[in-house]
Amino acid sequence: MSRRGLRVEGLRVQISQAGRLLVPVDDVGFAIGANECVALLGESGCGKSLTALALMRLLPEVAQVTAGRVDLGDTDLLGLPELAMRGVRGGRLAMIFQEPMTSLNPVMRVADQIGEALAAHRGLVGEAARAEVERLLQAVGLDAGRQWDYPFQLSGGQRQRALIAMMLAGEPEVLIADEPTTALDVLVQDQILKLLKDLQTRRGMSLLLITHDLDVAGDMADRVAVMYAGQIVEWASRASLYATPRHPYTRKLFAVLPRPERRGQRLDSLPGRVPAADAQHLGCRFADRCPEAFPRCHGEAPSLLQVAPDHAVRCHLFFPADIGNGASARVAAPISPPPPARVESMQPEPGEPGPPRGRAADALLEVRDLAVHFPIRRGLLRRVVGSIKAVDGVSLSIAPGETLALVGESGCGKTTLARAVLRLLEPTAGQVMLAGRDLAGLRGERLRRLRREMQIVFQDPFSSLNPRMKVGAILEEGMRSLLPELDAQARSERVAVRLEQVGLPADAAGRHPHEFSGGQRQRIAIARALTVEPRLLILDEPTSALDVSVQAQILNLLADIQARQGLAYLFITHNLSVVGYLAQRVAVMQGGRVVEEGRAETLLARPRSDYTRRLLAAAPGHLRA
Amino acid sequence: MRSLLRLLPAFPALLLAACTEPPNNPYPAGQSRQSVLYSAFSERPKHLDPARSYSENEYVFIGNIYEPALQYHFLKRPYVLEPLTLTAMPQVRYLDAQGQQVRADGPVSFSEYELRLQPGIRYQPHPAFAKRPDGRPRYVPMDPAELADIERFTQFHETGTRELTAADYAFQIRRLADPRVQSPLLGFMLDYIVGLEALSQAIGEEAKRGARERFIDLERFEFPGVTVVDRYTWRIRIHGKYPQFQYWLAMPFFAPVPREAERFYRQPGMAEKNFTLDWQPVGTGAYYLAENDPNRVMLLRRNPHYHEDYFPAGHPDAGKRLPMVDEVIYSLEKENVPYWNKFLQGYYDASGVSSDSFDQAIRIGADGNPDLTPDMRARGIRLSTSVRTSNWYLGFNMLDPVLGGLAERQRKLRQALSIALDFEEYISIFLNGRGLPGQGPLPPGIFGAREGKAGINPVVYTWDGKQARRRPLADARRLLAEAGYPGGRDARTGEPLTLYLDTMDSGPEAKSRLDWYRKQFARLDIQLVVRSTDYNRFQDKMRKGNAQMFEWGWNADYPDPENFLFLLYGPNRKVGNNGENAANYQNPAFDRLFEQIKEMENGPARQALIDEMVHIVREDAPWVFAYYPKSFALRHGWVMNAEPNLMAHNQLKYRRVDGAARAAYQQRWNRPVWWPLVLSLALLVTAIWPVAASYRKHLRAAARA
Amino acid sequence: MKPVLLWSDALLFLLMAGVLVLVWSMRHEDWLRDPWRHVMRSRIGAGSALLLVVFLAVGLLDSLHYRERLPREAGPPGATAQHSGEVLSALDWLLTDLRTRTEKTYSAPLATHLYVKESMKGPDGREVRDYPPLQYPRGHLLGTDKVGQDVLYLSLKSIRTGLLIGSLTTLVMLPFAITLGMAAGYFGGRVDDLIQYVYTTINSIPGVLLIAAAVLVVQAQIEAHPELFDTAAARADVRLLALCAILGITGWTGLARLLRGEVLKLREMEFVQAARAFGVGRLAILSRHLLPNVMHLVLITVVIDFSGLVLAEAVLSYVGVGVDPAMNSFGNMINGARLELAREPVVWWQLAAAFVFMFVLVLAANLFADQVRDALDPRMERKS
Amino acid sequence: MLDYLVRRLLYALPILLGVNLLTFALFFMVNTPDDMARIHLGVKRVTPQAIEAWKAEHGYDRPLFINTQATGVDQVTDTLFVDKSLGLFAFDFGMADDGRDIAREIKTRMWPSLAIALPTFLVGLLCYVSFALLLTFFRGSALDRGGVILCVALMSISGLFYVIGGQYLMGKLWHWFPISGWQPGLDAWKFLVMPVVVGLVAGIGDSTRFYRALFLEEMGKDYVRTARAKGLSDLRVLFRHVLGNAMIPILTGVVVVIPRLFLGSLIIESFFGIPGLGSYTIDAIQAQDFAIVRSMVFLGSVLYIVGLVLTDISYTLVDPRVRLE
Repeated sequence: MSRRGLRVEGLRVQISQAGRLLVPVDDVGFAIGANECVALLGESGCGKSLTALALMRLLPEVAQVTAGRVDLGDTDLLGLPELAMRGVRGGRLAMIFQEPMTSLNPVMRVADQIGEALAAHRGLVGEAARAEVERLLQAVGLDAGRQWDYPFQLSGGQRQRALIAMMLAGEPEVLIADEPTTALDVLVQDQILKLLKDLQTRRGMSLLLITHDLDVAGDMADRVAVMYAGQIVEWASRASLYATPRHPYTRKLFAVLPRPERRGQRLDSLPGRVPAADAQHLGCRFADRCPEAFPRCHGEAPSLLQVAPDHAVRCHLFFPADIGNGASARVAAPISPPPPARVESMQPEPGEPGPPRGRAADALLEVRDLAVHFPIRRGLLRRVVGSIKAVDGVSLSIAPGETLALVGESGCGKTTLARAVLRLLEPTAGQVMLAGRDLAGLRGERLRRLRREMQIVFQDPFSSLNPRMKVGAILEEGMRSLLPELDAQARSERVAVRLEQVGLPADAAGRHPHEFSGGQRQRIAIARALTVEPRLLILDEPTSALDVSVQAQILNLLADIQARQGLAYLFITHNLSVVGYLAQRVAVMQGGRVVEEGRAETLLARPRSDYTRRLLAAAPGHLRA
Repeated sequence: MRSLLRLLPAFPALLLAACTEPPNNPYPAGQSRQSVLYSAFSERPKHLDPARSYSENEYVFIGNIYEPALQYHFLKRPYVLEPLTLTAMPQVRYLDAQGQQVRADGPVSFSEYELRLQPGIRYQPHPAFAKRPDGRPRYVPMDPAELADIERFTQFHETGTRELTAADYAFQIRRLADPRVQSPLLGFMLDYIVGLEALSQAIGEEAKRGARERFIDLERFEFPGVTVVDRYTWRIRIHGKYPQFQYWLAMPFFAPVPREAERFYRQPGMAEKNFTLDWQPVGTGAYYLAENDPNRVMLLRRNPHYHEDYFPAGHPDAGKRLPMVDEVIYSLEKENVPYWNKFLQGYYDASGVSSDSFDQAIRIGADGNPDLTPDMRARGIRLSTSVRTSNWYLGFNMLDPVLGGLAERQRKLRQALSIALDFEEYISIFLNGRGLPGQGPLPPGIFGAREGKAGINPVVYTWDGKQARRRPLADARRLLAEAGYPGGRDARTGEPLTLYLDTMDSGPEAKSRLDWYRKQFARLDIQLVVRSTDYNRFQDKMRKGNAQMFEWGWNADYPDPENFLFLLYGPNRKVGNNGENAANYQNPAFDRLFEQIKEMENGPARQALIDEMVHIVREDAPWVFAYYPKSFALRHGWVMNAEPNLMAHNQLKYRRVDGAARAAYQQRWNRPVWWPLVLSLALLVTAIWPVAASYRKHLRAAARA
Repeated sequence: MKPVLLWSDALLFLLMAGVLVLVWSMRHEDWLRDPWRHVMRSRIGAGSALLLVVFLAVGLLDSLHYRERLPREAGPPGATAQHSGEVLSALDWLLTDLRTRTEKTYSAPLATHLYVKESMKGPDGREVRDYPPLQYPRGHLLGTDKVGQDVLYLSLKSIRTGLLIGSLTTLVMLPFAITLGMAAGYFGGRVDDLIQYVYTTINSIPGVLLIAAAVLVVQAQIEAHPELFDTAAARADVRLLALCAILGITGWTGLARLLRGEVLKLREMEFVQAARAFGVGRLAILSRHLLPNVMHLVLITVVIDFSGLVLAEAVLSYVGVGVDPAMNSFGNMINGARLELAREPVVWWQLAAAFVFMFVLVLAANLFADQVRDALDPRMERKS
Repeated sequence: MLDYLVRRLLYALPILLGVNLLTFALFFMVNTPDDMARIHLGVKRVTPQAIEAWKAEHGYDRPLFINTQATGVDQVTDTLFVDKSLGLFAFDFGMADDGRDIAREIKTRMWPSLAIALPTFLVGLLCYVSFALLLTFFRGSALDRGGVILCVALMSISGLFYVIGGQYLMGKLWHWFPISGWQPGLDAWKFLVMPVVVGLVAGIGDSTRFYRALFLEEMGKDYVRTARAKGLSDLRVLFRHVLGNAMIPILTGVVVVIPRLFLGSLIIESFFGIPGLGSYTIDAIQAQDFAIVRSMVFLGSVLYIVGLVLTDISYTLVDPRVRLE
């Protein structure tokens, strides 16, 4: 029987663009046995997606494979002529992608798109093909009737299922899944991951799962390979990696994860940025950011050493132990996570009697039965025939200095609620009281003055800053509009103070947004919100677009600000671990209504509503906690 | 790529067709061989109703379809009238106020013309004459249902004919008065034909009551001007003595129109389908209009009922039965570039000579007069030249303060300009020598115009024994100085003299012509500003008299000096009377002489008076007599009897054509050149090969670099 | 000599000044500076920019008009200095010899004899028709036209017309397109419907008809009061400006629709929501946030439209509603040349000259437009 | 679907009214009825009575927009504008000022225009899309770079040169086709080939570049990557997936032109002597035949609106996401 599975050795991908030579994938090697799931873990920009595309030989024109060997079973993939590779692609080796919304051809029916793969690889046409399509749809949990639908008639999850069915058509030996659930909600993500797991075991398929989420990797993978700046810095079996992560970067990844148990402590953070793809490396690529770096790290590039039967690491801290005794020799300074630094005057520990939680009396923000309905117009005279009830009677309140987390799947109305509170769109019914004053009746100048009290920070760092304005001008805009009494000199002083407060160099004011990383841009957005000294800050999924390490820096920043200035936060997110770490009270929304509200600890530990229970159960990584 | 391959099989079929008939023959296969004449028209004919049409490009058709009483003799020069449908020339009787006959030189208040018709002349086949078995007209009254599904005029299958009678001629004169017809001649003829004005008013009143387009029986109205004596004789009575009236009788205005036609066309629903007399003529002429599509082709076919008519004596074809050609096809050719190329390819039988194609066609022979170039001679093309009975002048607005009026200063300025504008150079550049420099208002070939030494304009030319020499520029400068503008600068203020030329010419030729004028005025250091406008504004300026200088010309209606001198007759002023005297020239002496020669017969007495008038006009110089255009006509060897006759419009019946010679010529001069086609196909095929090769390489490539 | 400032000269210099001020104020904005540096770095970009600068130089030189003073002694003593009616330009002054050395009629490039036979006195005194020698043998690089003017001179003079039509039209078109396009996109609702109604109405009238009718209207007004324009150059100038205005008024709909679509997208972007959260006024949002983010579209369209307009001028002149027949322009040259092509032997050099000059100008504009579009394309920016 | 059509019809009315208003205003600013009469009578001896008679007969003796003498509603209805435009909305164009029936004129002259415009449009579309697909297929290769430069060069040449050159070469020098003219019926093809070929070559540069840019944009989309990941051949990806999705932007530019095809092209028809509708309106403007101008401009606008509606409908055929509500 030919050997099954995939073996990759010394894979190297080079991109030549506008005179610069980039090496995004350098000396990558790993193996996936039959019926085994390997996770390729790494933050954005580490080259994991490019590795997958290289295996499928779907690299963009500007990139080529310059070294390495890829064996699918006993076929040398890189040596195959393009015509033969076409037979393998989608056949023995298949791949699904991250964006289900745009990965299907919008103008072709699902049945035709699957039929194409069947015709290409198994020569099935006509009636036979139709039967096979139905069987495949059943296999991925879609009912047969769906085959005549167009992609736009399916939800995100259903589209991903259709994509999986399409790739199963060729009965692949190895399936590559490039962040299959990143764009999906928690409940749907759980179903898709279970489906992949089930398919892998039932079909004896090898699964290469590419993800940046430690918990997802933990749930799914038999072995995990951690990538950083184009290289595999550590691979190990799940048990060994999650028990004793060896490489400093891997340990940092674990340390920065927000966990309920770390509430109140500052998260460990990973300063600096991932090195540029065209940077020349002498020593270890993680040296500049590694807390335990020592001269040798900068001078000499470490190689991937087997330190245990199921564990290898690319770091000078370790010596290659002989495989036999399994012990790994350690050198020099012991590595232990730094003691959790106390945040000076963090708000009172849970359980301590904080300021009396009067319900309405001194609430900073009071929302009573807020509703936002969008009319649907039909027919000749555009008559209103119905309405989409985005927010349908929500009441909640936030005390000064308190963080209320608003949790729910996409489409549950949390962003609409935030926009309605800020009066960026007109609510259909209900009241919004800010520090006792009702916003509903206000117009023009009186509304504008109240805007000073509350501000917002958005999710996508790339579209929340005007690319054509300098950072200084962006920060001054708020003051110029709401604090007209300040003159130019006063304004630029405040800008410098804010920049320093969010940890950015003073000269940032003179530069344009596109010169900053995602994390730095989010800091600028926060600084912008603070310039007018609001008492309430609405954070609409501020960290979900960021890598885990960067997310930690932002969460620490938010915690510091709240501690020092006593700001109240309305923190909107779908990530329950962040809720556990930061929020005191939680409100769970579904279908435009708050289904449950309460203190964070009690709600997460003993959820009352069934929906919350299902949400918690679906969150990846909870099995291990 | 695949789409281009699909086109390939079409090309061999094309090659095959080329062998028999030249591929670029625009006419149906084999037609070039038959007795057909090919010609073209450049402008859509707007009106074919003889009462309404008054422009050259419409007379080309109705001249051969309608037969007025008289016609110009085909061969005699100078032009002379002869009977066409009459037995003899019309007799004239002069009557006094009471209607008693008096002698020619007595107190004449009326003159009466009596015309006798030849029997046996019949109309062309036409639905208006079609009869039902019981004698009633087939299509009158018209059944609306039947009319609904008739789309083209030829779908009136039943036609008939009828003998021409005097009543038809009388009926047409009555139609001239019908305001609905809007005849341009009505205003002019009101002063001459007795009772025409009253008739016009009466018909106008009747027309207002009820639908404008309905049939009104014009014969009901009382009309002393014309009386039908018997079936073949009718009399026309006009006020006073007007010898030139007989020339009008040779024009389509006085052609016969049958009463049945008016009855047939003026029925409801006919106008919407363009079935009107204005578009579908009915006449007794040699040809009838078989196909009428003004956007593409007008086809004249031989009239089967044409009366006996023979080629006049004194010509090799004398005595032959006319017409000698079956069909004449006029194709629409808007641009003269394609027209000239098609003529050279043999697809048009005759062509004019534009200034661009002049050098290719004409070279000046040793004896100084124009001759064909060897290339043309090799193609068997023949040239005929003739001075046209029209003139072209640069007019000064006599009401203009700067250069108008009969005063000494302005007169000398005008004379200076007459000398400075070197029209010999103009003729050689823009007309390629096709024109004679103007000496006076009368073009050669018209009674009263003198030749040689006696004919020159002393103000502008001197006679050097053999030919007229233009006066030197110094004379012009002297006259300019005497006029008060030494060196082109106003003596008093030192301001440079600026004159304005108004023109409506904005075609591609315009730029070079206007630059030429500027150059001429600059020779006297006078600034010329050209104000070019569209037709309307130009007419406005002329009517209001605020144009300063302008270009104009006049084509003779009939070969009589009165038809040119009336352009300078005071009462015909443009400003005020909206007459044809565009320069608003008013010289009492000239006007008195004009009233005398107007009614005189041609003879030495009239000649003397005309000489005196021409002398006055040359001195006053209201016009710069630019030139008399000469027309050059080229025609292929297979077209006979095509000598130019500028007055007559019914010349088609005299033409003869040799189809076989034409087909041979076309074959010889249109051999297609196929190598470029083969080359481009080859290029296409060779281009496909590298493309396919690089695709195959792409398929074989492995991933490893 | 008395300097003369025609309306079109004033507007052209105004436009140049405007561009220079814009470039100066934007020199710090690197999001503007980088793309231009990128364009200049590429061979094609630099080459086409150089060509355009050469054409612009010729155009500007041709826009410095003056009237020559008449020689003093010709006029009577004591009269004030007088100036000739003909308006010349600095370019004319430079090409004085090209302008003055005219022939009688056609002559082939670098020919020694006229192209047309003349009847003249032969050596033996007999009347013979032969090619007369030129006054300036080999003096005309591109030959002469029907009236003997040097074709090279005519081509150089036509450049200004092409440049003017290309640039002034956008000067008229931009304000319409930007204000209406962005208003429709940002305010939506009734404002959007009204603006869409206007540009659908303008678009639905076939292009050439609208321009033809409008040009005739302007011509009627020019005729109505001739006293406003004393020299022939002034009359031609006003007609050219009218043509530019008309092309502008009928040509803004394309860019307006483009801007409307872009603003509809930008309006939902988060940095605009953030500005609204600060209570920033609608006009401030439009000018500070939306306008800079659509400038790249405006710039790309302006450069692409330039070549389209130069080509349109030729067609309009053919139809008879283009520039004044007396004015040098590529359209008039082609118009005249068309008849010459029918001659035998064919007169090809005027058509060839018009073709080459126009082709080089439009090709340079198109190549430059491509480089600008690639440089300013936002997707490129995201990568850097 | 019916609701959609009725609504579009209601939208069309104000637009057509606006177009009519603009035409009247532009035309009568240039020409007064007297001028029009003088042109149409166009003879040597034009008397004032003849002008008044012509104006009365053709209905130009009424004031333009507002009739001051009349009272009440007549002030607006008894005017030139209302009288001349009511008929338009019923597509009854009536008689031209020079006496020929406009509708009949359009019916006869539209066939030659269509005979040239339709093949030029269809064959053109086929060639330009194929050439663009070819360039996309070999994107980045020498063929692609050469093709783009060729397109830019062809685009920079004015249409007039193509026509003059084409007529000179194919007509005059090589004698392949008659230089100009027209014959109805089957042997019209001899007069068609040259204008169509010239029209095709003139359009290559611009259109190919546009379509190539469209295809390249689609190539970058995610579903193309999925299609290639399914192991489909490059050709199938190009024709089935990319072309399928690119049809939407292609239709946007293409369908709106179709209804106006039979209005013909002014330049081609006047150079090649084709008796089509190309020059009908421009001649009417120069001959100041107002009846024709208002009819043709109105017809042009109606066809443009029909074009817009056709474009929307064509979307539903190509893109399942679009539904006409």
